[in-house]
Amino acid sequence: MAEYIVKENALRNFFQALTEGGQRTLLAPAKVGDKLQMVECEADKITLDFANTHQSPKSAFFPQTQKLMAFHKDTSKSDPFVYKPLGLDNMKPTVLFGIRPCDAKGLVVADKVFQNNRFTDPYWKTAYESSIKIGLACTAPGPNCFCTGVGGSPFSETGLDALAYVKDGGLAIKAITADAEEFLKGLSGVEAAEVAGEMAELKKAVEAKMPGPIDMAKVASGEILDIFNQPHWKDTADRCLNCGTCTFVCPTCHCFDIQDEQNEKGGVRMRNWDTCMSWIYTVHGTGHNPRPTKTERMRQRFMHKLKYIPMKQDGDCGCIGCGRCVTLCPVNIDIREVAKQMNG
Amino acid sequence: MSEFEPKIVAFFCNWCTYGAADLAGVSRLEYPPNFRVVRLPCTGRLNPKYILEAFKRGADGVWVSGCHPGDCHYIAGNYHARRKFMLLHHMIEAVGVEPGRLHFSWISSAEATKFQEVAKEVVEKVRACGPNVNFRKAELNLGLPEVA
Amino acid sequence: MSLPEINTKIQETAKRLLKEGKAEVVIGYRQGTAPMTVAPHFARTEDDCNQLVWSNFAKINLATYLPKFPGKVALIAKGCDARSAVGQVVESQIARENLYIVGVACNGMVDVELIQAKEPRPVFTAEEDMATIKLSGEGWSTSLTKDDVLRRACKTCVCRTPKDIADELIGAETPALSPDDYADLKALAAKSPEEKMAYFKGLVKDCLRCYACRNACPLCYCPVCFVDETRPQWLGKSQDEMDTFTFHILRAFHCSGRCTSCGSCEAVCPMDIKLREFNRILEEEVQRDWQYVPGLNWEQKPPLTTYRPDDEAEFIK
Amino acid sequence: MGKEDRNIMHNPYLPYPVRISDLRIETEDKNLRTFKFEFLNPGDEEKFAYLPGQFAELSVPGQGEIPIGIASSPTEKGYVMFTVNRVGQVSSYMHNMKVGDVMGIRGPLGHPYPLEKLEGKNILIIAGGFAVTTLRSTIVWMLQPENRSKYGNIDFVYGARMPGLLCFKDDWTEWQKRSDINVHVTIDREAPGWTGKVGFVPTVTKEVCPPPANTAAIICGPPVMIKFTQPVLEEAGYSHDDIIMSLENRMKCGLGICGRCNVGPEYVCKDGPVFTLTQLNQLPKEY
Repeated sequence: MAEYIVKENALRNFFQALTEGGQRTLLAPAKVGDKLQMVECEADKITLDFANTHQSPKSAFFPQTQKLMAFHKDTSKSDPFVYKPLGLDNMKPTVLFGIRPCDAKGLVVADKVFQNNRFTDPYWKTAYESSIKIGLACTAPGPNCFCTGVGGSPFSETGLDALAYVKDGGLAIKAITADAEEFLKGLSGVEAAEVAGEMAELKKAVEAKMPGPIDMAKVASGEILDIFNQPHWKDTADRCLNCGTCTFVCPTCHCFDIQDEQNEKGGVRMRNWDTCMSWIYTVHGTGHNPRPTKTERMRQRFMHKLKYIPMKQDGDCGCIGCGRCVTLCPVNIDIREVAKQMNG
Repeated sequence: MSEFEPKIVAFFCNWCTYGAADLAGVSRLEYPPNFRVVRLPCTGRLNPKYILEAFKRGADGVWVSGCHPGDCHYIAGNYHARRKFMLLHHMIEAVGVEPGRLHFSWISSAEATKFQEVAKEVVEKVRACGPNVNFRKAELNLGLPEVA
Repeated sequence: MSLPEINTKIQETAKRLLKEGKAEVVIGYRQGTAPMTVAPHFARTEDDCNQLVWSNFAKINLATYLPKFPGKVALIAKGCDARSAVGQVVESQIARENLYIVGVACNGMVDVELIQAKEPRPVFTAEEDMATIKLSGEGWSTSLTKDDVLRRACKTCVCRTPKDIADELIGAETPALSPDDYADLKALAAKSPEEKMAYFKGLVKDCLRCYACRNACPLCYCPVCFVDETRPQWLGKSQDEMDTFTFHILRAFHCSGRCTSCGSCEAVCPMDIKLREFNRILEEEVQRDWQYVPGLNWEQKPPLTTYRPDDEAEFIK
Repeated sequence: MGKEDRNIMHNPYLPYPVRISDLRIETEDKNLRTFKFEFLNPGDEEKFAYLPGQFAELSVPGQGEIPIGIASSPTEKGYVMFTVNRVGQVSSYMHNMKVGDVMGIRGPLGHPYPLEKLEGKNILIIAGGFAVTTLRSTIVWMLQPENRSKYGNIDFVYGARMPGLLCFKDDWTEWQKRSDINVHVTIDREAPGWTGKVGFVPTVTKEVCPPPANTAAIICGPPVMIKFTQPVLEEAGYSHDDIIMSLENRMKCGLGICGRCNVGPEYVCKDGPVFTLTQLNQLPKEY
């Protein structure tokens, strides 16, 4: 695949060119208030110096609130009370610049849920597959980063169309997909170069600084019920608040709630992020709750990430090691520790 | 353009103000028709979220009225309500709801004239605030071409 | 007392309480696994007790764990934790005889967000004592004065040393601070309704509706929170501005006359929303009207559970 | 980048518009109503091709959706039928809807009972209360002349607390007259005018259950019934592979995406709701 560089003084033009003359929405790391986020932003607001964005980039394809369909109640017009899909036609494709390799891998995990063995989520598919994802490799991983612990790498190419790293204040880019090569080669500021060798060396050097793999062999081979019934869950759950912060910042958490809202003219059906930490998430109409206390709810999250997803996704871990939940958990429930406990 | 007619949600205690409104009616005391009345067993039953919900759904004003202190059918419901209302009143004005949108009164079932007076006052004060545009949920955008 | 001395004292006290049967579990903190974190710690054995520590990085109010907690509990408590525990006893959420408060003379907790504003480089290690925070990362290190990075709530704490409500106290009394004068709120009150609303709506514009603030709050022990009620469903679940705004108004309202200004809600908020701004509105009002400060008295009833026939009624026609 | 197939992609969230063509109050306590729907758009009925045991999301515009087992059999053409218990917001709203009202159904979702695998076997069907819906579908389907010969003896045990709470009375009284199905309808306690069996479902199951050799049992009912019926079948020698159950959990999407209904790694909506006891024994009891 082709390799390129973008010199520091050409960055601004390059970022602007990524929108293909406004045909694509550019999402890139930039400050929103005092938080670094993956957002639609001007070329000169983009920063290259960061550990990772505060929230995961999943909202680019799976917004926290997303209208799915709408209906009207006007009986003088056609199809009253019949839901019609929203947002699928003319969805403007995006280009994500600066997504970290761990997050890109997380989106692949989510993609396998949104496009599972039986159903395809058209809202996700349309947004995800029409986007171009240019990753930015980590040369200075953050204190809670552990992608290398869960089968990833700061230079992982999974789920990316191209991978870049910061070189002399500018960028070195390697195309991964043919689409990306096609996309990149004519862009302003892009020059052909050879960077793969340097990239491979950097990769080795950065990986060497990072944590080694977390041993999950026994989790992988163990029976579900044996892990499910381990005694440590209760201890961890003691301090869990069921606050759901971990689920909201996690790049692979994909759960949502479907809600209808209406007025006298019509209504919409939308989905909103939901969290398995919530009591109401599983409660039956009868009042019976299969996960009645915080212990079951917290266990569910870790079982899902570390046991269920690997079972369903050929062994790939549901945690990609971005470390956001470790940083933000108010009671320091650390998925790395939980993984160790699960592994016995 | 005709004068703005506010929509006001009125929460009346069953034992007093609701009766006063009835009495005002049978006494042919004229009062403005801008209210949608919700009858409550007691102002103590009024959860503050009802008031917020009324505004959120587009009410221009809210009026809560119950029994005079000491006259509560349930002994102390209105005393408890008074403390709640005081905080809520303060709270919503502090976060930017215009003063003059939320009203409280004590009106016994015999006070038809007071009912008439307060009703007029409430409507005028809410009218002076203009339509509630800030503290209401935005109209649902259906995004359907055929009803645009 | 130095931090290591406090730690030793906490561990000794915890062991003694377990041994004496005054508590079946001692709830405190232990060192976290990531820089600038601590974990709440439930010590049930002597070994567990050896992990108990004091730290400037505590985020949540430990009293949050108390309501309906089975058995006898000892709480290693900051002033605000102790006050919240008192509040829970007053509100009959926990029996007084099942609660043993080990107060720690606290000189405030730090705000990690503030630290990162001052020091944006990734922090790999943090060392602390009672006055300074030493941070280091890849090829750098720096030292911050703790008072410069205190949580906002801690700057106006009225109960740094819970000497009157604790069953025993660790550490020498910390100098008292001047209480919140609400000057900013008063200035805001003079502004136009539009400005006020813009300010408060602006505060919560990033809210994810994750309700971490609720879950971390020692007052939020309702079995079903109003945001989870479904029939009727009071609040929409989308990121609608008014639904979010209403949530924050009602959350604060439900805490009125009960909030001990511990700042847990702000500390746990993943979006660092200044949630206490809503609480402070009512905190000030409750103090002015009823001279009530929550959590300082085992007997006094919270203002919204009682009344006086001569309560102020000027606002009522 | 997938632009080309955007417009032809099926949208599994979008309900087929339907009209309520018939409804009836199913039980004495009026908590159950049976709705028949006809599809508004020609061709949708074919697209909604289902088998007994599957479910659908009933979609009431502006109110929400509820996952309900399909009570009609695919052999009954021109409509689909659902029995709805009044529990939450959507079901309560539906109880006030009228014939002619427009709503939606989305599906079929989940997997049917393993009808092909069961071929050549004797079938024991055990139902309690209104959980009989998908089993009614199964029986109607099996009793079709083209299907009946594929199965051995069919026994049907059905119980409710009292006579007025038994669903689909017309159907099972009709089946009682047939010789190709043994119907054992029971109520919990004696009731005036009731001449049928009296006793709990597990007890009746014990009395009438056919020998386990070459027999499979399909059970659907309230948790307490399942709890006491399962040991009866185990005692009678049924293998766990031959005990087939249908689960329910809170659901939203029905597509295995929104989370919440999982039991271990399996989503009840997408991978279930039909499981054998062998499968369930390896999964957490989070249902």
